Amino acid sequence: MKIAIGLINGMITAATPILLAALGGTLTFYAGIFNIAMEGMMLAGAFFAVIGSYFFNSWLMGILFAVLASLVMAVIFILFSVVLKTDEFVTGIGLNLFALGATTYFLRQIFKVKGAFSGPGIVSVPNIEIPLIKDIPLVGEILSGHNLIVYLTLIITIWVAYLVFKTRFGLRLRAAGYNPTCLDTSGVPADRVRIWSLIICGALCGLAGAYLSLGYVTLFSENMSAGRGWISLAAVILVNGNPWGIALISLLFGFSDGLGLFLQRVLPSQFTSMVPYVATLIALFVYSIRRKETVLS
Amino acid sequence: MNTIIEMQGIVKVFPPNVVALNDVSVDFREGEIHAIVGENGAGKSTLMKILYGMQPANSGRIRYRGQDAIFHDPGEAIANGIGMVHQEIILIPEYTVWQNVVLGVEPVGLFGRIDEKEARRRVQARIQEFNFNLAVDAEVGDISVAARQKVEILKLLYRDVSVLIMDEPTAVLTPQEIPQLFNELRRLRDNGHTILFISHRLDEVMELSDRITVLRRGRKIGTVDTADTSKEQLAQMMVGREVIFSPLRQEQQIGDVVADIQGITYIDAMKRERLKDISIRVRASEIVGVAGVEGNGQFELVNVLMGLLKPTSGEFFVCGERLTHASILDRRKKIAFVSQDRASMGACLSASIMENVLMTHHRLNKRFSKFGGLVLDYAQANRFTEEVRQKLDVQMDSRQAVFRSLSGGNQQKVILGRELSLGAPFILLDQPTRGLDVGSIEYVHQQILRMRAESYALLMLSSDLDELFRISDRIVVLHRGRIVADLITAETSITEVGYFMLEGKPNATKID
Amino acid sequence: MRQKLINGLVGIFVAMLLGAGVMVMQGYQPIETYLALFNYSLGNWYSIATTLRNSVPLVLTGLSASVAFASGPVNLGQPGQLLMGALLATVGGLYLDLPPAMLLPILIFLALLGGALWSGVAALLRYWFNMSEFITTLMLNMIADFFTYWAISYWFFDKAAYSPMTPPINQNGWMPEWGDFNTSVIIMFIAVLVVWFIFTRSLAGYEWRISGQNNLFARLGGVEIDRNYMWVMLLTGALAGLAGGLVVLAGPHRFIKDIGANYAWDGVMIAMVANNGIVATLLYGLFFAILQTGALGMELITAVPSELIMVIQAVIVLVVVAGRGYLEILASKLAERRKMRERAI
Amino acid sequence: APKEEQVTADKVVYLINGALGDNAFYDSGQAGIDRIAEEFGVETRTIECNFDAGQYEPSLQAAVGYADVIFVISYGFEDQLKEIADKYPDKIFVNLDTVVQNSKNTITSVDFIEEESAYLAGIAAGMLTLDTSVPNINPEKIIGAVGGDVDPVISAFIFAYTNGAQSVDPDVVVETKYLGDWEDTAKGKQAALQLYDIGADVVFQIAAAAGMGVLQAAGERGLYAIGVDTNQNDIVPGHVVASDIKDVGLAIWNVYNSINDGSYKPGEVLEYGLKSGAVDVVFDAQVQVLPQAIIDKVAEARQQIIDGTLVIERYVP
Ligand SMILES: Nc1ncnc2c1ncn2[C@@H]1O[C@H](COP(=O)(O)OP(=O)(O)OP(=O)(O)O)[C@@H](O)[C@H]1O
Ligand SMILES: Nc1ncnc2c1ncn2[C@@H]1O[C@H](COP(=O)(O)OP(=O)(O)OP(=O)(O)O)[C@@H](O)[C@H]1O
Ligand SMILES: [Mg+2]
Ligand SMILES: [Mg+2]
Repeated sequence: MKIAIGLINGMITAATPILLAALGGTLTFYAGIFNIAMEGMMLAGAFFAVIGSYFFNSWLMGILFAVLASLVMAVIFILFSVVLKTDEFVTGIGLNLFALGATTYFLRQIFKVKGAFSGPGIVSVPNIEIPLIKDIPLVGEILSGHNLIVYLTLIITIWVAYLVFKTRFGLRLRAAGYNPTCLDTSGVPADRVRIWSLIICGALCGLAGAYLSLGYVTLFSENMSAGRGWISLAAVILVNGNPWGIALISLLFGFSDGLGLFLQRVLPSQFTSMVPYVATLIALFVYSIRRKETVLS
Repeated sequence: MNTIIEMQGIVKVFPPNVVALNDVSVDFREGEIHAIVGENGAGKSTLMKILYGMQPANSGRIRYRGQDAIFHDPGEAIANGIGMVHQEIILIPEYTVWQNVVLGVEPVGLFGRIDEKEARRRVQARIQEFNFNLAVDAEVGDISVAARQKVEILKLLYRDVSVLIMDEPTAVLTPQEIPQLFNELRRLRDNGHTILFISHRLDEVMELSDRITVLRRGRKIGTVDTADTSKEQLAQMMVGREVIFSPLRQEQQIGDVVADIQGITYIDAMKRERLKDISIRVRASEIVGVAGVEGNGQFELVNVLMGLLKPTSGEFFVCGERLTHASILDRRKKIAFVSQDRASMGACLSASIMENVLMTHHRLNKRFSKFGGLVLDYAQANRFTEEVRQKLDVQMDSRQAVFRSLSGGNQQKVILGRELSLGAPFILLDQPTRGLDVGSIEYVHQQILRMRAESYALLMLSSDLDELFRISDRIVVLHRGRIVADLITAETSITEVGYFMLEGKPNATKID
Repeated sequence: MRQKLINGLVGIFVAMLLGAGVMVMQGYQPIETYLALFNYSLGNWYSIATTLRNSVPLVLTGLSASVAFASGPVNLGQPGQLLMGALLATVGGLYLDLPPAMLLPILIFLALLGGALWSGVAALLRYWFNMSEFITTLMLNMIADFFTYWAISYWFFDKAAYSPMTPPINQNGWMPEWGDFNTSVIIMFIAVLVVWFIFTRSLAGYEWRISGQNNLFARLGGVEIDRNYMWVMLLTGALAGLAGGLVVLAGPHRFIKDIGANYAWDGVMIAMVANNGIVATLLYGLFFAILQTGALGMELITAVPSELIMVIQAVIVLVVVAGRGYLEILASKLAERRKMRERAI
Repeated sequence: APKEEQVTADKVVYLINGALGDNAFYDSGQAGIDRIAEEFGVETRTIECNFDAGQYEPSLQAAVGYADVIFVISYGFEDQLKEIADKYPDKIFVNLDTVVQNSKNTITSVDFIEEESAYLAGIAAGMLTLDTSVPNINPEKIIGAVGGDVDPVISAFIFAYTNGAQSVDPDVVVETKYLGDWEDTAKGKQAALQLYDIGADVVFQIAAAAGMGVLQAAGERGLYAIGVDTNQNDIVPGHVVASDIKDVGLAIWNVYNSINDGSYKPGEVLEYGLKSGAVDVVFDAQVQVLPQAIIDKVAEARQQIIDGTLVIERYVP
């Protein structure tokens, strides 16, 4: 039982950063931007979260710094792909490399360490016990006691779904993806909508980064985003941007992450480490088959 | 009447070397229908886009209601009461009518939520006020082209514009839909709207407008009162010379069946029947024209014939060879194909001219490869490009220049040169003159007729009825994926074909 | 051509200027540092030889990415294909006992094969199930990483070793050295030449290039898109595999843990700055090898952390790419101005 | 007066196959390098190869060009090290953590007997999981270990750790998780949480930076962890009960000291076990929850090993 609860909790925690970044990614997806810089935005967020938290002794400042750093990345992206019209793919790759290099470099320069920086000075984002619910057996263990950002993520998922499908911004956002000229001639510059989508995406990726370095663990380690941004992108593409679908895929991925560790009882660890990636391939496979069927039928 | 808009000395340059507008000055009066005419590429759309804030002018000045006004984006123009319906319909097919209409000026409630009920109500109110036949909740992708155009107009009326720019609104309409549109426009003018109307169809302009401005090659030739002019005078102003409509088609003995389309049916992924039992026979030395309102199966027909779509049932033969399920390469041995979309199907804009000319030939003609088809023979390819250039009189800088650098007419010449020299017995032409100017169109028509004279079989889809009537021997009409008429050109009329296009059946009360 | 060259040089210059700015801010000597960098990568024959050898995987994975992107397929699987090529070549070198003249070509072939097999998996997934290679190659990278790790930890593990690695391969399979120069560089240049020829001179290359620019046009022109897609995937996989094989055959002569860790995005990065051009890929590959090799000297002589090179590389990518966009805008602005002047006269 | 035959040794390079920043092994060596720089006033440089095979040989070449003494952690490039050492017999090469012998026999190897300390860590963990008087310890006889990857060194740790624990009670079960990664702290934490969920109450981390996640998991669950390589007992106070240290720095200092005072002999294999002090288990911490009995028991076994009365089985791959 404990193991099952552990797997579920592990799933929720592992899914959170992926989901947050993917929610940002889905906004840019709807706006018609091929944004692969989420990995880098997340990494920058994780690093600056630690900076903010460490130097101001406050997790709030940590989150603020994470979001700001990620926004700086978003602004560079905007400058390149929206203003200079460079290729989005290239820009994204460049930004990811940049984030990796710069965080490693500044980790060494600012904290005089390499690899990882942890210290009692870093204040982590608190976990939240939900009154009442926390006392219910089982349910309490699963629903209560998660990090503040986990609950924020839940709210943000609902918000993004609402934003995309119910609001004025959502209507314009999707229009920017479907037909930017139409939006332009309707009196709303499509580029402006795109810029906003990138800004929100930046903020969410920053939050995802803060969760990595201040929520789940309390430290920064080099390349700590560890490919999560790419998984987020895969999640967005897999479900065509639907926020609920993204939540599902993120959970699936979070689950397979823990499942891999669990399976080490029967398989060599090298194979269990593949589980999340094989799971993504299977998800893609199922999606392709389903799409093929709808096209054929 | 007051002058509402003055445009003075407008210059617009498109790099590298197009002067689209060269010192154009024109004024529009409040409450008039003002037509702007000119050949393709004369600068009509550009002039209006500048007024509408979609493109900046390089120099010049605009005064609107007596004040200097340069709009930086369409939003500003709309806010000031100027709206534009574009040459190509720009709507979002995935959205409903009301969503398309309110996009950009949505009524919102709390937290930015769109007030759907209010939006629908307002759109419905406008629809009733202007007596449009539209359903607010229909998805735009599902409605007819004429209805989409109404959505475009509605979109502007919803924004309370007083100046309405219409860029070639009749291009996509059937002859029967045009009078209805004109009535609506007249009613709007009588309500005090100013309407700027772009066209190069002189009949329409003469019928509808109060005043006419003529542009030619980026310059304004003049503005005239409609009452004081004639079609002939306008034509001369437009083209700068007298237009001689030479007799084109010569009688010729028709040969054996070359292309045989037998009962092709195509049902798409959404289970919609896009083509139903299409049978067309094209003989040697014959041009069969395919008429129809856009979206009635032309796209699917071409794609099925070219192998991009798999027909659900039916057969297709060329010269007795069954091509129904053949690979595209096998088809290309028998079919020459000129597509309507130069940029995506007809050419590779970013490749060199030579590389464009070489396509398909590189596979079908041994001459272009060495060492058992492994290595390209560039010398041969260059020679061939030169042949095409000379034969079709293409204006180009060099064979290695990118295809994009050619003008539209020259691009089409290169494509024709490539396809017609394939020697394939069946030639499929999909809107071969779309986007070309009068001179180029005449040239393309001559080439098509030359192929007819040389005993090729041609199938030509066109939305331009004049074109079909000028060169085809027979006209079949597509309506909702079916062939509703197969008429001998000499024995029918534009009106009759128009009725078939619109209704799918002959008009009960023939007017002829 | 000239515009590209200027673009590249300006990009490199700006990036290095920014790097110098960072150094000054942190109290280092930029000029001395750059001198150390170039001295250690180009200062003497040994350094040049080292730089050339280090350029092999960069150029080959870059070539793989360039050819793939220019032909359409988004093959991001170079890291995985490199590992599989390296593994297969190593296994061949462990078990085959042949004279060098036979063994070397066989090992090189095995390296090509290993990479091609791995990209072939992605190609087949696309062909059969229409699964986008963009995602599958990324996932297959991770899978190859763990798979090869497993193979060298169990199957081919060197019992005498302290960390996962295979035993050394047959000495006959080592790439010969000429003085300081390793012959893997020659294989690399041959590969570049062959790819250049295929890409620009052959019938298939013509079709790939056109399909990469306008797939529909090529299809309608009778090009067999699916077959070409397969070939491109196989060829580009083979190139990455060759990179892996040569790393093993030239260097440690065995598959050691993390052998490909540092080439993860380098190939893609080089293809991006090179705008998928073959010659440009070679040049940028060489240049990035200079930076990476010289980073050591920079750190040794002036104590500037070698991570700075990562930042400089990323900035080069961004500046060159932005420069490309900016130069285009600038060129059309200039043309516009010229035309306006002409008109005025 | 300076002796003629004494090697000049005022430039030292620390050359590692990986990269600093593991908070453990490499970093501990760096600490030794920093110490000799300070105490002896020598110039030192560190070269990190980042596991880049192409960088190994040039790094060695650069190192001999720069320094007189080269401390090297040569996993993965033993072959090149031998070659270079043969080429430059006048340079002092000290290979850390593995035994490498070149044909001219000039390389000095420092071999750590990590089994001895891991065995002690096993005793501590085994006793702790049985002692339910300690807060949150469950009666189940399960302890855990989290390794970065499967490799012989990690296996040696786990082998001796298991033996140590089972010397306390043969029924103690050791559950192991491997991360397949040395950096992903989140994954390290998740692995530890799973171990705690299975019923383990002490987890030994041997996963470099990723192992930080293990320590934080212990803090979050109110359970216990054992650190590795350096003293990590204060990283999560009250939850890291011991650290199995492998003091590469001390070994470096010792060797350099011997070079300095002239007692250095090239080609030796120096075995650093508990006796040397370079390998040990340490308990000193701001907050120590381990009962004194356990600490005493470990001290006793430690003494036996040093005295040679208790011989720890070495791991053979
Ligand atoms: N965005 C653009 N870039 C470059 N050239 C352009 C652009 N838009 C238009 N042109 C060129 O400017 C000229 C005027 O074009 P415009 O679209 O205004 O013509 P038009 O009179 O509307 O023709 P049509 O009847 O075909 O619509 C043409 O030569 C056209 O090719
Ligand atoms: N949309 C466009 N984008 C970029 N360049 C364009 C565009 N339209 C036209 N051009 C360029 O403008 C130049 C003139 O084009 P245009 O089609 O107006 O020529 P034209 O004088 O009408 O010749 P033709 O009669 O052969 O069509 C060509 O060099 C063409 O490449
Ligand atoms: Mg126009
Ligand atoms: Mg033209």
